[in-house]
Amino acid sequence: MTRRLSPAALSSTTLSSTVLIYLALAGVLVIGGAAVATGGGNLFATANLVDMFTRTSLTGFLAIGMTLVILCRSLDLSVGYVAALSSLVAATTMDGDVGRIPLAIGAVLLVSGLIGGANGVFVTVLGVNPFIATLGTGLILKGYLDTEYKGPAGDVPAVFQQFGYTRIAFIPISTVVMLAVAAAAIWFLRSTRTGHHMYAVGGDLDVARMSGIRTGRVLIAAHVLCAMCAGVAGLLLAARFGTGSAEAYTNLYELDAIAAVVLGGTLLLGGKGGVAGTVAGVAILAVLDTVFNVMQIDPFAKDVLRGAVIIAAVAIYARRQLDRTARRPRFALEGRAS
Amino acid sequence: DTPADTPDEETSAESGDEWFVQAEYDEQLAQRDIEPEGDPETPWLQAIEPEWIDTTEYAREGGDATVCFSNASISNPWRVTGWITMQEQVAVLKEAGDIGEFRHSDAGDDDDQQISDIQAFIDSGDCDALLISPSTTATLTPAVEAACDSGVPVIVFDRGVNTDCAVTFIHPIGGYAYGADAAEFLVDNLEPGSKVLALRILPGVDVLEHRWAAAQEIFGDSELEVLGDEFTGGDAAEIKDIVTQYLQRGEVDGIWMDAGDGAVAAIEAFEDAGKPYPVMAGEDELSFMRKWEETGMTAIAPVYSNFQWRTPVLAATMILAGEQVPSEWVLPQDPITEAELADYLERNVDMPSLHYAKFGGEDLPGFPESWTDR
Amino acid sequence: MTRSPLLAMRGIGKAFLGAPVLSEVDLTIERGEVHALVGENGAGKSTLMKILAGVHSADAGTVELDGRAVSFGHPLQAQHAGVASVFQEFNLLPELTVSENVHLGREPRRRGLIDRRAMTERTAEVLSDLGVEHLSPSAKAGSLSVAHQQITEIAKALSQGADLLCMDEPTASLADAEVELLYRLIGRLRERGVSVLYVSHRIREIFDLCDRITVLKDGRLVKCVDTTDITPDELVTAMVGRRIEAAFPDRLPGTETGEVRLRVRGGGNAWIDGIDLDVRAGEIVGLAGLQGSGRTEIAEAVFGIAPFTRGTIELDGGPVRITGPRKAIGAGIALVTEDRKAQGLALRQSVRANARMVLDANARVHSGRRLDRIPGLLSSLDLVSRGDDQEVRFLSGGNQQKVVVAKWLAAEPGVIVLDEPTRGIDVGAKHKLYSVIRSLAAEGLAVLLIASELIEVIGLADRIVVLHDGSIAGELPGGATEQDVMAYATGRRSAEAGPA
Amino acid sequence: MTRLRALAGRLTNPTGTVFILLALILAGIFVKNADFFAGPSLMAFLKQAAPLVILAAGQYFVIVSGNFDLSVGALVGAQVVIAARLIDGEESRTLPVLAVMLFFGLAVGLVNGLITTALKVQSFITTLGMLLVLYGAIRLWTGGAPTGSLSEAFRTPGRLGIEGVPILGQLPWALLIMLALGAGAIVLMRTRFGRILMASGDNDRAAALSGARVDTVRTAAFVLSGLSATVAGVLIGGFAGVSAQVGEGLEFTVITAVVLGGVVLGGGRGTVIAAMAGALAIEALFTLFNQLALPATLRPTVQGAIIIAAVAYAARQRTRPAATPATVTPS
Ligand SMILES: Nc1ncnc2c1ncn2[C@@H]1O[C@H](COP(=O)(O)OP(=O)(O)OP(=O)(O)O)[C@@H](O)[C@H]1O
Ligand SMILES: Nc1ncnc2c1ncn2[C@@H]1O[C@H](COP(=O)(O)OP(=O)(O)OP(=O)(O)O)[C@@H](O)[C@H]1O
Ligand SMILES: [Mg+2]
Ligand SMILES: [Mg+2]
Repeated sequence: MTRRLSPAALSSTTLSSTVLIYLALAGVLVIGGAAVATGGGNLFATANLVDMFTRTSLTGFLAIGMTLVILCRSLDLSVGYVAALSSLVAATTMDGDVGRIPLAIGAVLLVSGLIGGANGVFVTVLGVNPFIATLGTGLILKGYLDTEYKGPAGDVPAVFQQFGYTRIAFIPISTVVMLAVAAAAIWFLRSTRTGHHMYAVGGDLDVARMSGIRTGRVLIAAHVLCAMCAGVAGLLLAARFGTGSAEAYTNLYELDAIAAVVLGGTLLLGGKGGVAGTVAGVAILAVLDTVFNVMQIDPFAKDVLRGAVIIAAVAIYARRQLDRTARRPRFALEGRAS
Repeated sequence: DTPADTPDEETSAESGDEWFVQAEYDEQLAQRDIEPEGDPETPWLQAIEPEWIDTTEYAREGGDATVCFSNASISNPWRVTGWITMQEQVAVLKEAGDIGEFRHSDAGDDDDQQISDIQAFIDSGDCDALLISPSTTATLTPAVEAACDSGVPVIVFDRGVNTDCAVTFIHPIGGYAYGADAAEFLVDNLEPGSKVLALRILPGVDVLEHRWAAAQEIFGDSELEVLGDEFTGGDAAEIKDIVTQYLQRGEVDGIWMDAGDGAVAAIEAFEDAGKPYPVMAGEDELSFMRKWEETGMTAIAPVYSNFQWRTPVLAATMILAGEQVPSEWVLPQDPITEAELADYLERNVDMPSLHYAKFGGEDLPGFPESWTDR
Repeated sequence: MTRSPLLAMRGIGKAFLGAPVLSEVDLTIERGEVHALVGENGAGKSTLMKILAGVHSADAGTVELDGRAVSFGHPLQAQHAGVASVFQEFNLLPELTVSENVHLGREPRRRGLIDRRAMTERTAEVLSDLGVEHLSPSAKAGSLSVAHQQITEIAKALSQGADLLCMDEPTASLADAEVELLYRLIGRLRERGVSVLYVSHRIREIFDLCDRITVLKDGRLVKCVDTTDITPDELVTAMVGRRIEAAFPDRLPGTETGEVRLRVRGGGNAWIDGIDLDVRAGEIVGLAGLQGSGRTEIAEAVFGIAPFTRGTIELDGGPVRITGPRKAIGAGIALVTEDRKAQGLALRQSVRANARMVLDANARVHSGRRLDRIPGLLSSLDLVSRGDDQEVRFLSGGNQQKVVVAKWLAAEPGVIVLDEPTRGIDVGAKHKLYSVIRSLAAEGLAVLLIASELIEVIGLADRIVVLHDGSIAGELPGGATEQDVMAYATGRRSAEAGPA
Repeated sequence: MTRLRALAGRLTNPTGTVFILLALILAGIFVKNADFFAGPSLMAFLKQAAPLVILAAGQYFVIVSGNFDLSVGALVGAQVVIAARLIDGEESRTLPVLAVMLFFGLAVGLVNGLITTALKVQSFITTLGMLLVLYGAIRLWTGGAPTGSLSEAFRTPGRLGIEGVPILGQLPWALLIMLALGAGAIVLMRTRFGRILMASGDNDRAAALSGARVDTVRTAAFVLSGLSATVAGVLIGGFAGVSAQVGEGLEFTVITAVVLGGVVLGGGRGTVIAAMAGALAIEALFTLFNQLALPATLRPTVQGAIIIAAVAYAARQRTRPAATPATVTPS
């Protein structure tokens, strides 16, 4: 045996990573709630709850897709551009006509899926590092958007705008849809072969291949789904804007999404993690945003705090990871255990 | 009637100049010559051809109003300057008891974020008036409409939205006037056949696109040659690089800019290349104006009136007092010419370089420390 | 009409990056046959098996299954054609459970979805078929012992219900009881008409299990014989190309056993305990034991990777505290690690860069004179390369190992620990290493040698220390019999009890 | 003949790809406008390319050791803003402020390095967080937009040069600094530090077991990157003065440049000279776009396509074996 398994899981950890992340979310809620309370506010007032939920949906869609590619040990830096393009495809296809909504949704999913496919092919067939491949795709899309759309375009009918504005009690519909997509993604990763194989591809490409997995296809599928999630995010943008906007790509949504995924406990190295954690990661970022807003934190201080929280959280996860690399001991630290 | 043999006029018109609307262009150019109503000493309260509307339905007893402000961002020096001015104005109104609490949120130029911010203000139910400086015109429209529907008086300023549901929309004359001021100056001060380089920040932003659309209109009717239009991101290094490259390829006689950020870098490119100064249209940004004075070059500083940041807060208190406001509050927007240069430099002598001459805060109690020591 | 054999591989050739690994190899396997594939390390056994499994594609030759020509571009195609494989390297994903690993790539489905219950049930079935208890299908693979991981691998291959089962050194990490299980299982498969291709270095297993033997040497077919037509001695001669007695060079004249250089007393940590060890200048001490008995842990403790938490270490009579590799190197200890690719070499760097790595990394041993010695050192090891600039990943395993040895010798250590130095390297290189080890001793180094092939320890070491379950079970003189060593290694005899 | 072959071999290896690309782009510029190669305009090009080249060298150290530095763009911006605010037009403050900047660059690199190595946070996240922190903190400090102004002395290295050089006209200081630092980087990679850095990126376990202080050299790489961002900040600030947008997005440009130079993300492969050539290639590409008067909006598309194609081409070269016969090392 020349290669042994990484003994990552040897220690008897009772706490699963996902539980830890939800505990982190709870911690953020408690600390945030206390901070807001000292300022005389109530973080859990309906308005603030609505705000938190609303903020989860857009990043949520992007981060769910991003989880899939990161699980496969890939990356997608083009999602912001795909979302912007999708908002335009949606709005221009609908063009104010309610009857064309299904067509528009189809067109968005098709276009974004094709872009994801291209990303996947660059990575698997051409062997381009995903960072560069998707950065390149992003640039290509940016050029197209800047050239083709000199500003907002298209018209989203009021019915479809409801996707961006309606809520059920205090939960926005877009959040419900996002959670549904998250549930679908969890189900997909757990119950379908392709989804299940994503863990294998990200865990060890060679092992996956030798076990008979078509690794290229799995990776391409992840990229396609990731881009389609970005497409859905684009639909949400269109619904909220009432039009399509190329400018949306300037917001570096991809970095937010990656941060949420990593906060959610998915390893950037692939093979470990999941969408349930990602949802918590997204929620943590949303809670932070709401807390900062309610507390009227200076926008630039927000960036500082956000950066610090992300690093700190990941450092805590990494510490746990470290503890678990210990081999199973045979002897107690002092003397022989018999 | 086959599509092949009919030239598609509509699309060609669209793709040629999506941003150009003749009627608005004509209107703005005309507004430049209209004497605004109100005291010229307080240009932020002046209005061009106002149509006063009644706001008694929003009248509110007892002062101490909670005013909320959804800001697109403070991601550039122009917005930073304005934001300071606005806060100083708020301080005055708080002192006077008109405003009790002033809440703001900053969307960091993210449209979706700003929509959430606006929703959060509405949902909180605490706002007596809502100020919005939209990050993008079209995309914020539904959110602003929703805000109007909530019954809170909504005041939109700077960039507009595609709805007139707001109680008032406050803005200087606009992008066409700005672009035209700059372009006309170049046409007037350059020989026919001279070459002009256009430096733009980024594509797709309406206020900026209107400036360029107006300039194209004017250059098109002139005998100037436009060498090119380049996007610089407002980055000084990028600007200097691009101008240097143009200078390597030939003469550049005039520079048209859609915003003054980095104007000095463009001028330096001429200095470093040993070329004579161009005729230049910058902005009322102080580093440019100081360079202008220092070099004695032929230039103009078009103005996108920064003092407009005072108006919305004042409008809010007026509306909450039930006073009349213009339904569209068009503020004056006069470029700074050579003749006024020395005066404006004198008035802003302590101000930092990325400050805007027509910021209109000289009479506020925080002046000048609030702008100098941030 | 005679039925065609189940498998017929003819004229198989394969080269990696220009270096031929297999040429003109034929292999036929009949139905229900257990067929052994033997040969020295690096003979190309695993490569041949991987071609059959669709992992690599052959450069030349044909493969027929059941009389039909096949060519597998992907492991999946091999699986579909009825070929299942247990690979030499572990092929499990630590984050997945046993049952997920067993079914990886072939998850049972119900209505298109993964049927986890069926997966668990089938895994339990296969495991009980194997007679394995205490292995839960829902345990994470990463949490298993090495033996259970190996069993999971076997279960993974078995569960495919294949016509041909290929196993590459399946018993390498199994204890006797588990090997027995495997024997019974292979017997049952044979009854069902399943054929088995069996790769192993354990001569006894081959004679116990197999019907026919194919011998490879340096990538070529040497012979294919019925087990009944050959004796173990003849087989070894066929594999090695010469008689085994000639395999180990004698102690060099002038080698003197001097003072104790390395002394460990009561050494222990979480994995090993009660280690008393003396290695003298000029002496080769062998560490023997089963897989997982703690030999590597001793090496790692001496070198400070996982230091002793109890006991003492003395070097040349003075106590030292070795808390990390840098301390060890500074104290004159070198460790040739057991996994040269993962731990020994920066594969994408040049021969030169690797050879000087220890000198570059440690100011205390860096010197111009030592740097100047490196080219001479490399050539004294007979390194075959395209020059010092060549990236080491393009070298053959034996030559890679020579680079590792050179990088340590460059630092002129007083104690050298060699952990499986001959793993995966060819006969010639092995021999060269044997004589290098001898000459190190002659130069007065203290050598601690760990080797899984017992014969190497027996043939080279002056003394053999045998480990069992993390502790020293006994000590034997060089040249002791395999039985004696195994008696200690398996715990049947212990130091306290004394020789039976 | 053999020399030619050796040269051809070198050019088709992944590292050589960038030189081919650079030559193609320069040829394109030549066809379009031969005057570009006149001394003064070439000098102007190099002057303005110098900061990216220096950043590429800094980023190279980080990438080759197996990490990323996404914070350099924000650091460049921060340095310019710090310089402007602290100097505030006073010539006498130039040197002290330069010292402060060097210290700051060093500190940022050190923090990046320590978080990555000691806390085991992946460098992508560490430096992404640092990007956010720097971006926010610097604006917090200056109230949103840069204040103060740079001194003439500060601007000298980025803007001026030795005047009156025959043929070239002005020999820019920036070019000389670039050459000096480039040479320094090349030399550094040949020292023990460089070798260990490279080995750590290739196989950190093997390097550590050989006694290398892997964490230390990796941290040092981040410090070098921080220092290179400082120098780049001095040059960019000197070249064009302060603006609010300085440095934005530079991190992606510079990582692209390094990868274009055949340096592999993940570490252990590529040369610093090729990384710097990658930066020159990117700058030359922008110049070519300009010469071709390619519509500004279309440029990202062409740039993206070229990057993907070039990296795919290099990846293909990498999997191809070199076919020279092996020999026994001559004794
Ligand atoms: N992927 C690869 N790339 C390059 N060389 C390889 C590769 N796989 C194997 N080799 C080389 O091919 C030769 C044969 O290797 P193989 O693994 O087939 O030997 P083996 O007979 O299985 O040896 P062992 O008994 O050690 O398992 C060795 O020299 C090895 O280094
Ligand atoms: N359960 C395990 N999971 C992962 N790695 C292990 C485990 N047990 C041991 N190892 C690692 O595998 C290597 C060998 O372990 P060990 O020392 O127990 O065996 P050994 O006697 O050296 O056997 P051999 O070297 O023949 O494999 C060591 O590097 C050790 O760190
Ligand atoms: Mg093998
Ligand atoms: Mg071992």
